[in-house]
Amino acid sequence: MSSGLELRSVSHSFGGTDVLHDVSLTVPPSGCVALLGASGSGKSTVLRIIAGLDRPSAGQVLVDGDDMGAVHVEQRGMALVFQNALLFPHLNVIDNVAFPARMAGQRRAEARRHAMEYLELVQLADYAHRPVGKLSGGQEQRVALARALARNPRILLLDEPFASLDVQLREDMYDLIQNIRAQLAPTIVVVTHDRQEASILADSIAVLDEGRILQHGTVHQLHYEPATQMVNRLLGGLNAVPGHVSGGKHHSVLGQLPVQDTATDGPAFLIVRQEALRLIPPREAGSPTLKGSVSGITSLGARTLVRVSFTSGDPNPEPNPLAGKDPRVADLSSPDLSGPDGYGNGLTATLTVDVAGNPHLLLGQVVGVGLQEGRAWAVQA
Amino acid sequence: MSSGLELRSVSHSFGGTDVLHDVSLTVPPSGCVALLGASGSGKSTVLRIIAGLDRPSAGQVLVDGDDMGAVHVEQRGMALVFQNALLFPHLNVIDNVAFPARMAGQRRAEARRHAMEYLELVQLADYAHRPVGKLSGGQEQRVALARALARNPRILLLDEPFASLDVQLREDMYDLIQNIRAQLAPTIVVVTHDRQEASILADSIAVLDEGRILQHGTVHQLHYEPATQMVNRLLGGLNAVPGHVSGGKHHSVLGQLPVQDTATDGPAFLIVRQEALRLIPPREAGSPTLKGSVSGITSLGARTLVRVSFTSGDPNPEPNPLAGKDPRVADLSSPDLSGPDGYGNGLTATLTVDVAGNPHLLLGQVVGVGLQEGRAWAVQA
Amino acid sequence: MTAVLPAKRPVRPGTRDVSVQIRPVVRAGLGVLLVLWILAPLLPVVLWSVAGVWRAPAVTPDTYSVNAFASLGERATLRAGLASLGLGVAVAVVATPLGFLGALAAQSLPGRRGRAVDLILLAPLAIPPFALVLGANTTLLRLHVPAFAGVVLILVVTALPYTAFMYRSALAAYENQFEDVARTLGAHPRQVIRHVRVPLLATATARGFFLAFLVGWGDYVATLLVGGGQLTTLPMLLGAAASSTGNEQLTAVLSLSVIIPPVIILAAFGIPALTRKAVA
Amino acid sequence: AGEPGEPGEIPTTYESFEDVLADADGQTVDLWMYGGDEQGNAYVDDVLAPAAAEEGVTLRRVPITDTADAVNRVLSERQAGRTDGSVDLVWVNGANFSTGRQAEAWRCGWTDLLPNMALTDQDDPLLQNDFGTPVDGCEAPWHKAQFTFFYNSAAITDPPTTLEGILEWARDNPGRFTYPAPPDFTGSVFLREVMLSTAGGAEEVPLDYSEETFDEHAPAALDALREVAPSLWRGGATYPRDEQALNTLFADGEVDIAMTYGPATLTDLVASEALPDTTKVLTLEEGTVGNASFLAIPANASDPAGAMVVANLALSPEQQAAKADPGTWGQFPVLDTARLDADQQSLFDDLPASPVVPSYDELSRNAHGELAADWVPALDEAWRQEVATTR
Amino acid sequence: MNHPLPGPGTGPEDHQGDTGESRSQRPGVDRDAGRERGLVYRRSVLLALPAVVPVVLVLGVSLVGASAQSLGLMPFIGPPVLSTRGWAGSAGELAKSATVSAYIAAASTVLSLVVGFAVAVYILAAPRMGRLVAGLSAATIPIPHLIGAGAMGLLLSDSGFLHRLLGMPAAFPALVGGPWWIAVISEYVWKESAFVALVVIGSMSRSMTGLCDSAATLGATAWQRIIHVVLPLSVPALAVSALIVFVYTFGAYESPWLLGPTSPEPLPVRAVRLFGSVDLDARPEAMATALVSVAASAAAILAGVGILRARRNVR
Ligand SMILES: Nc1ncnc2c1ncn2[C@@H]1O[C@H](COP(=O)(O)OP(=O)(O)OP(=O)(O)O)[C@@H](O)[C@H]1O
Ligand SMILES: Nc1ncnc2c1ncn2[C@@H]1O[C@H](COP(=O)(O)OP(=O)(O)OP(=O)(O)O)[C@@H](O)[C@H]1O
Ligand SMILES: [Mg+2]
Ligand SMILES: [Mg+2]
Repeated sequence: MSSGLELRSVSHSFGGTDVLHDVSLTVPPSGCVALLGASGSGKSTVLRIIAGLDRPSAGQVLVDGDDMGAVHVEQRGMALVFQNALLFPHLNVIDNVAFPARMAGQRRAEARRHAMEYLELVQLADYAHRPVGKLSGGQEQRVALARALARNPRILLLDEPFASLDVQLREDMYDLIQNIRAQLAPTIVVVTHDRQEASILADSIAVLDEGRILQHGTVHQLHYEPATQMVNRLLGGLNAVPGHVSGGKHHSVLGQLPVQDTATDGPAFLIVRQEALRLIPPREAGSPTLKGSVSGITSLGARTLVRVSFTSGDPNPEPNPLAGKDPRVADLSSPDLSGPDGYGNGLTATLTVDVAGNPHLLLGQVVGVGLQEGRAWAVQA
Repeated sequence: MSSGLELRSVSHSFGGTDVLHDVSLTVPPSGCVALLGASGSGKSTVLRIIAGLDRPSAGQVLVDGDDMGAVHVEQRGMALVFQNALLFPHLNVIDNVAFPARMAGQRRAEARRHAMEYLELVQLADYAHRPVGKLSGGQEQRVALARALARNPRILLLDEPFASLDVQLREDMYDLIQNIRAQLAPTIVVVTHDRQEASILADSIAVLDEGRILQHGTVHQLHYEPATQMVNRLLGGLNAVPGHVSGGKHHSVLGQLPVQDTATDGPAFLIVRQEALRLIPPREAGSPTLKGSVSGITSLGARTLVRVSFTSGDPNPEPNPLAGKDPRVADLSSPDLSGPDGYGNGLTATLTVDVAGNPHLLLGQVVGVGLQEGRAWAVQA
Repeated sequence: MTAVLPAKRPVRPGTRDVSVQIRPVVRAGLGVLLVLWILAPLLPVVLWSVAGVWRAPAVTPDTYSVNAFASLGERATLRAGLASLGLGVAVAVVATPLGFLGALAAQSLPGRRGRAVDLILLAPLAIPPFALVLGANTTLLRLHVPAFAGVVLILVVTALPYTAFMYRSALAAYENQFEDVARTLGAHPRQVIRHVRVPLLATATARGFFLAFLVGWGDYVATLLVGGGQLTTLPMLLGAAASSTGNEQLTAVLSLSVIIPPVIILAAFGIPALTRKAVA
Repeated sequence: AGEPGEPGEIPTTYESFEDVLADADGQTVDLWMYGGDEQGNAYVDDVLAPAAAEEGVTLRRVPITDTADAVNRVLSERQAGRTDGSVDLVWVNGANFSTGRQAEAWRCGWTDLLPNMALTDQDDPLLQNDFGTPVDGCEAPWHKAQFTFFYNSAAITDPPTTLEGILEWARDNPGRFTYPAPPDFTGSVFLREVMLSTAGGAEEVPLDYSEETFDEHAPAALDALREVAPSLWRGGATYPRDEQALNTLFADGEVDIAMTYGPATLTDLVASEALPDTTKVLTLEEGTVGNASFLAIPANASDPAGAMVVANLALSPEQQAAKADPGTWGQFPVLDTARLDADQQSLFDDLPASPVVPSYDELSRNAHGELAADWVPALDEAWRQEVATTR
Repeated sequence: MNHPLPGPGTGPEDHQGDTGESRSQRPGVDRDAGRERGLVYRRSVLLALPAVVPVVLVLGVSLVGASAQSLGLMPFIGPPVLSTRGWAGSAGELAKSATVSAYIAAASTVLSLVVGFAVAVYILAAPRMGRLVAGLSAATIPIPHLIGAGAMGLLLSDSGFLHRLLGMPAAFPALVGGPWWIAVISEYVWKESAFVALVVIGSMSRSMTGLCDSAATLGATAWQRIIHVVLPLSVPALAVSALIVFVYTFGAYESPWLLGPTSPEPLPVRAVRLFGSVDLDARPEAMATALVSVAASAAAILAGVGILRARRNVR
C-alpha cells in the first residue's frame, strides 16, 4: 500500500528563475515528512514535482527505487491536496469526492456511497449536495482533503491542508490523518507553516529555504539542534545570541556556555529556545539564574513572551546562572567577548522567555532567567 | 481617519439557510477585533456584510453611527483582504497594488510609486513586475494585503490574511499591522483561526459559532473566563472537567474547587487551561499537587502536551492539591460527585498539561499536577 | 454581482448619497432602452405577419389576417423546415468537434505555427460566402460530391471560425489546474477530457454548436448554388417570397418560421447555457 | 434531375415525340423558376404539375430569386463536365437566354418535336427572337408580356400619355417618380424605353448592338435621365433596388407612377390590396416594348425528355387558357387564336376580364420588339457610370 | 533520464506551457526535452488537421478558382486567355468600393463592440432585467442577416414603421439608402452586438464576480469596475469578436444590398452584381472584386491575430 519516496538532486526553474536547487529528500514507506519553509521557498513546487505535474529541470523522483520520470501523473498512485482547494466547479460536493472512484471505473452510485464515507470523515456529510461555490474556505479545504483521501493513495501530498481550519477541527483532522496512517499507512509529505502541526503529524521535518533543503531531521532535532539560524527562525526559535565558539564554548554577552561537540570554532549564534527558558524570581535561592531586565512583554493569550535584556556589565552574582540539570552549562560570570573577529562583542543581548499565563511583570523590572532543561546549541553565524 | 463600527442584530441567510443570527458587534474607532470561529461559522460572511458586498437580511451596519445601508461598497472607505487573494489577473503585481490609487484618480506613475512603498512593506518589492499568476500562495496573500493597505482605509477587514505565511514572515506582518495601527489607526476586523495571532493583533476577540456571537471580550477573558465550553475549545483550551456547581464550588473527580461568583448552580464544566497547569515531581515537597498517571504524551516540538488521568478513588495525600497561590482553591480530598442530576459522576477525568521541551515521562507514570496561577472557571454544561 | 445591487433600505431623510438612489433608476432606464433596441426591428415583422393590408401612414395594419400562417402547415413548407433542421444539425455536428480540435491545437502550438492555425481557422470569414461557393462549386461538381455533402462541407468551413473561437475564448479562461487535480486523482488523459475538460467547456460547446447550427439552418447561398435545387430549405422559400411585391405577410411569416424554432431550442435548454459565464 | 450519369455522356437526341414520351415516363423534371410570384407558384404546383403527372412526369419546382442563379448553375455544371445536370427546365428569356446561348448551354432544335408548337404563329417576331437572340428551337414559348406603366388615379387625375410626358410630369412633381436601379430587369427596360423615346421612336434604333449606334443614341437618353434625376424620389440620390421596392414605394404613396414587365400580376396585387385599388394602367401612345418568355432545357439536363413533355404540355390550349385566367395567373398566352379550333378558342373567350389590366390587344397596341441583348449591359453600365454616381 | 511522456489527448498545458526553454542544465535533459517538445508538437499538429484540412482545401480550391476566373483563365465560354482586365479595368471603382466597405465595417465593428459590451455588462449587473435582456439578445442571434436587414428596412425606410410612428414628418432622414449607410450599420450593430455580448459573457470566468467585489472594496465605483476590471478581462473576447464582426461586415452582401444606396457600391454588392451580370465578360471583374474583399479581410485577420497573440504573450 505504501511506498518509499525519494527525491534525488531535484532542481527546477521557471523560465530562467531557479526555484529549487539540488533538493534531495527521502521519505521511508509509511513515513510522514513535513515540509516547512518561508513563503515562496518552493514547497508547493516540490509537491508538484513529486506528483508529476511539473517536470524537474534536473534530478529524479523515485518511488520504491523506481524512477517516476516516465510514469504519468495519474499512474503514480499519489493524491495531492492543493493549496487552493481547486474543487471542480461543475460537480457538487459529493461528486467531487466521488471523482477518483469514478475515474477508477466505479459506477456512480457506488462511487457516491464511497464518497459519503469520506465526507463523514471530514464532517461534511450534510453538505454532500451543495454546489461547491457555496462553501466556506475551510469547508472547501476539507472537501479537497476528502477527495484526495478517497483516491486511497500510496503517497499523499498535502499543501497546507489545514490552513483555514479552526483549532478544534484541525485537531479532528490530525486525528483523521493519524487514523489514516494507522489503517492505510500511506507515505505522506505535508507542507505546513505551523511547526506544531508539523510536530504532531510528521515523523520528521524538512526545512526548505530559497529552494534548498536546509535540514531534515526529527522534530526534536529541528527545535533544539537547528542546523542554521534560518532553521531556528522558521521553527519559531526567537533566541539567537551572537558570539563566537572557541574551545567547545560559546562566548557572548551571556558568558561562556559549553555547546555541542560538533560546533566549529568561529562566529556563532547561541540558540536557546524560548520554551526552554524560565523566569525565576531573583530572590529564589538555590536556582542559578542570569539576571536581566524586562524589555518587552507580548501576550499570546494563554502564554506570554517576555523579552529580557542583558548587558555584559551586569552584575552576575551567582555562578552558572543558566546551569540547570544540564552538566554542560558552564560559568557565565566572566564572558569573553573578544572573539578573534570581534564578532559577538555586542554589549547587550536579549532573550525571549515563553511563560504561561500573564507573569505580571513591569518593563524594566529585574528578573532572573533559568534554562529549564539546560540546552545550548551553537550554529555558525 | 478611523471610525467606529457597529453591527446591530445582523442576520443573513443564503437562499433559505440561515448563516448569521442576530449578530451584534461593536468595534471602537482605531480598535482591532479578531473574529474567531469554527469553519463555516459565518466569519467571512460577516466581513462581506460589513464591506457591503452582501446585504444582510436583517439588521444594520453602522459606521460612526451612520447606517451604511444605502452606501455603496466603494464609498464605505473600507478595504477587505479576501480569504483567497483575488488578485486581478490582467494586472501585474505592482499594478494590482496601485489599483486603489488609480481608482482614486491618481496618475499611473504616481500610483505606482505609492504602490512600491506598500510592496516594500510586505517584502515583495522584487516581485513588482511579476504577473500575478506566477506567485506562490503566500506571496499572493501579501500582495492582497499590500493592495488593501494601499487603499488607506478607515476600516480594514482581513480574512485570514496570514494563513499561508511562515512564522517569520507572519511576525513581520504582525509588526507591519502594528505599525499601520500606530500610524494610521484604522479600525480593524481580522478573521483568524490562530488565537496567538488574535492575541497579538487584536484588542478583543469575538467568537462566532454557527452564526451567533458566543462571546466578545479581551484576550485574557476569552482564555481564562470563556463563556462556554465551545469558546474554550475554539481558543484551544483542552481541559473541561465535567461536574456540577453548587454553592460557589465545582464538584468533580478532581474534588471541590471554588469558582467564580457568577457561576450558577447546576451541571458545569470546570475549565482549566493547559498552560496554567504544571507537572510537579511527586516527591517535591511543599508544593500542593493532585496526583494522577500519565495517559498520553503529544510532542508539539518545543512543547509537549501531557495528558494526566485522575480517578476519583485515587489517594490524594496532600490537601488542596490544586491550590497554588490562589486562595480560591479548595479542598479536593473528598470530591462530591453526587450532583443532583448525576452529572459529573464520571469516575475519571483527564487534564492536559502543556510543558516546555520534552518531559521524559513514561505512560502510566504517576505525576503531580499543580495549577500555576491558580485559576478555575466553571461554565454551564 | 452583489456589488451593484440597489440599496434596499431607504435612506433616512437628510443623509448623503442621493446619487446612489438614482442609479437603479438609470439602470432600469438602460434596461428598457436595451429591450427596445433589441425588439424594435422585430416589431414590424411581427405586425406584418398578421397584417392584411398595411399602407403608410398607418402605424398599425389597416386590416389583419392570419392567412399566411396557413402556408406553414403545407407539406412543402414542413419539408423545407425538416431540410433546414437536418442541414443545421449536420453542420453543427461536424463543425463543433472540429472547432474544438482546431482551438486546442492553436492554443498549444507555439509561436508562428499557432498563429498559422489561428489564421487558417479564421480565414473562411475573409471569403464572402458567394465567392467561397462559386470558387468551390465547380470542383465539387467535378468530384461528384453529392449535393448534401457538398453543402455541408462548405457550411462546415463557414461555421468553423465560430466554433473554433468559442472554444478559443473559453480555453483562455480555462483553469488548467483543474486538469492537474484530476490527474493527481487518477484520471488518465482521456478521462480528463471526458470528465473535466468537456464539462468545463460545456458552455462553449453549447454556444459553438448553436452558432454552427444557425449557419446551416439559415443558409441560402450555399444551399442554392451547391445544393443545386436538390435541397429546398426554409431560407430558399423565404428568399423567393421576399423577392416580390405583395408578399410581405408571407415573407414575415416565413421569417418568423426561420427565427422561432432556434429561439425555442434556445429557450428550452439554451438560454442559461448561452448566457452563463464561462465555467472555468 | 435523376441518377448521376457518367461524365462526357452524349445527350440523347430524339427523332419523334413518341420517343420522347417513352423516355419521359417516370422522369422527374426540375423546373427552376423565379419563386417570388405566388400565383405563378400556385399555377405550377396546382395546375401544371398534376397535368404532368398524368403523363407520367413528376414536375418539381425549384424556387429561385433570380433566373441568373439557374443559368449560373448550368454553366458551373458544364464547366465541371457534368452531363447529369440538376436543372431540367428553366423559365427564361432575354439576357439570361442569350448568356446561355453564348455558352452553348441550351439544348437546341427540340421545339419542333412538340406537337403543340403547331398552335403558335411561327412568324411571330416575339417568338422568333428573344431580345434579338434567335430562338432556334432552343426554348419553347410560354407566355407573353408587355412593359406597362401604372399610376395612382387618386393622386393623378390627368396622367401623361407618352414617355416624354412621364419624364415631364416627374420634373413637375418632384419626388413623386422613380424607377428601379438597373441592372434590375424592370429598370433596364425603362432605360431602353427612354432611349427609344429620346431617339424619336422605336424604329430609329436598330435592334442589333454596335458601338456606333450606342454612341449615337445612348447619350441623349442618359442626358434626359440625368436631367430628370434631381426631381426623382430622394432627389435621385438613390433608386429603389428592384421592381418590388418600387412597388412598395407606390403602395405607401411615396411615388405615384410605377412600372412592370409583368402586368399580369397587377390584377392580383390590387385584389389582395397590396396595391391601392385606385391603381390604373397607363398606356402610352407610342406603345411599349413587349416580349415573350420561354421554357429552356439545358444541354446537360438529366431528364430532357420529361422536360420536353412539360414544355409541350405548357403550350396546350388548356394550360395556356388556365394560366391566362387572372384569378390563376393572368399571363398572356402565346398561342395563335387563328390556329385553334372552336372549342379551344372558347376556352379563352370564357376567361373573365381583369378589372385592372386591359386586354393584351390593347396593351400591345403599337408595341415594339426588344433590342438585342447586348444593349442591356452596355446601357446599364453607362447608366451606373453617368447617372447613378453623379449625385 | 526519462521525462514523462504526455499521454494522448491532453494538451501540453499540463506542463506549464514553458516546455523546453528553461531546461538546459544537463545535456541529456535538453535532448529529452527536445524530443518531447517534438512529440507535443506533432500531437498538436495532428489535432489541428481535421479542422485545418477541410478549410485549406475548400479555401484553396475557391481562391484558386476565383483567381483563375479573375484572370480569365476559367471562362464559361471560349478558350482561356490570360488577361488582367478584370483587375486593371476598374481599379478606381475597386478602390472606391473598398473604401465604402471599410467604412461600413469599421463603423459597425466599433458600435457593435460598444453596444455588445454594454449589453454584457448589463446582463452581469442587473439580476432580473438582465436575464430578460440576455434572453432577448440571445434570441436575435438565430436571425439570419437577410431577415434582419428586411426587418431593419421595414423599421427605418421612408414611410417605414419608425417614420409612421413619428407621424410621417417630412424631415425624416434618409436612413435606408441614405448617404451614411445608417440602416445598414444599424442592422449590423443590432445583430452583431448580440454576438459580441454572447462571446464576452462566455469568456468571463467565474472569478469575475469575486474580482468585482474585490475592486469595489478597493474603492472602485461601478463605472470604474467596468472600465478597469470587466473591460480588461474582456479584451481578448472583444478583440476576437471585433475581428469576426469586422471581417463579416466587410464581406457580407445582404444588408448593403437591401438597405444601401444604389451608389457607391460596397465590394460584395459590386461583386455579386457583376457576377450575376448577363454579360459573361463581367465575371473576371466580379472575381477580382471578390478577391479584393478577401485580401482586405485576410489582412485584417492577419493583423488581428498577430496583435492578439502578442498581447497574450505579454500577459
Ligand atoms: N454562496 C453561498 N450559498 C449558500 N451558503 C453559503 C454560501 N457561502 C457560504 N455559505 C455557507 O455559509 C456558512 C458561512 O460561510 P462563511 O464563508 O461565512 O464561513 P467562515 O466562517 O468564513 O468559514 P471558513 O473559516 O471555513 O472560511 C457556511 O456554512 C457556508 O457553507
Ligand atoms: N508559474 C510560475 N512562474 C514563475 N515563478 C513561479 C511560478 N510559480 C511559482 N513561482 C515562484 O517560485 C517560487 C516558489 O513557489 P512555490 O509556490 O513553490 O512556493 P511555496 O514555498 O509554496 O510558497 P507559499 O508558502 O507562499 O505557498 C516563488 O518565488 C514563486 O514566486
Ligand atoms: Mg505554496
Ligand atoms: Mg471564510
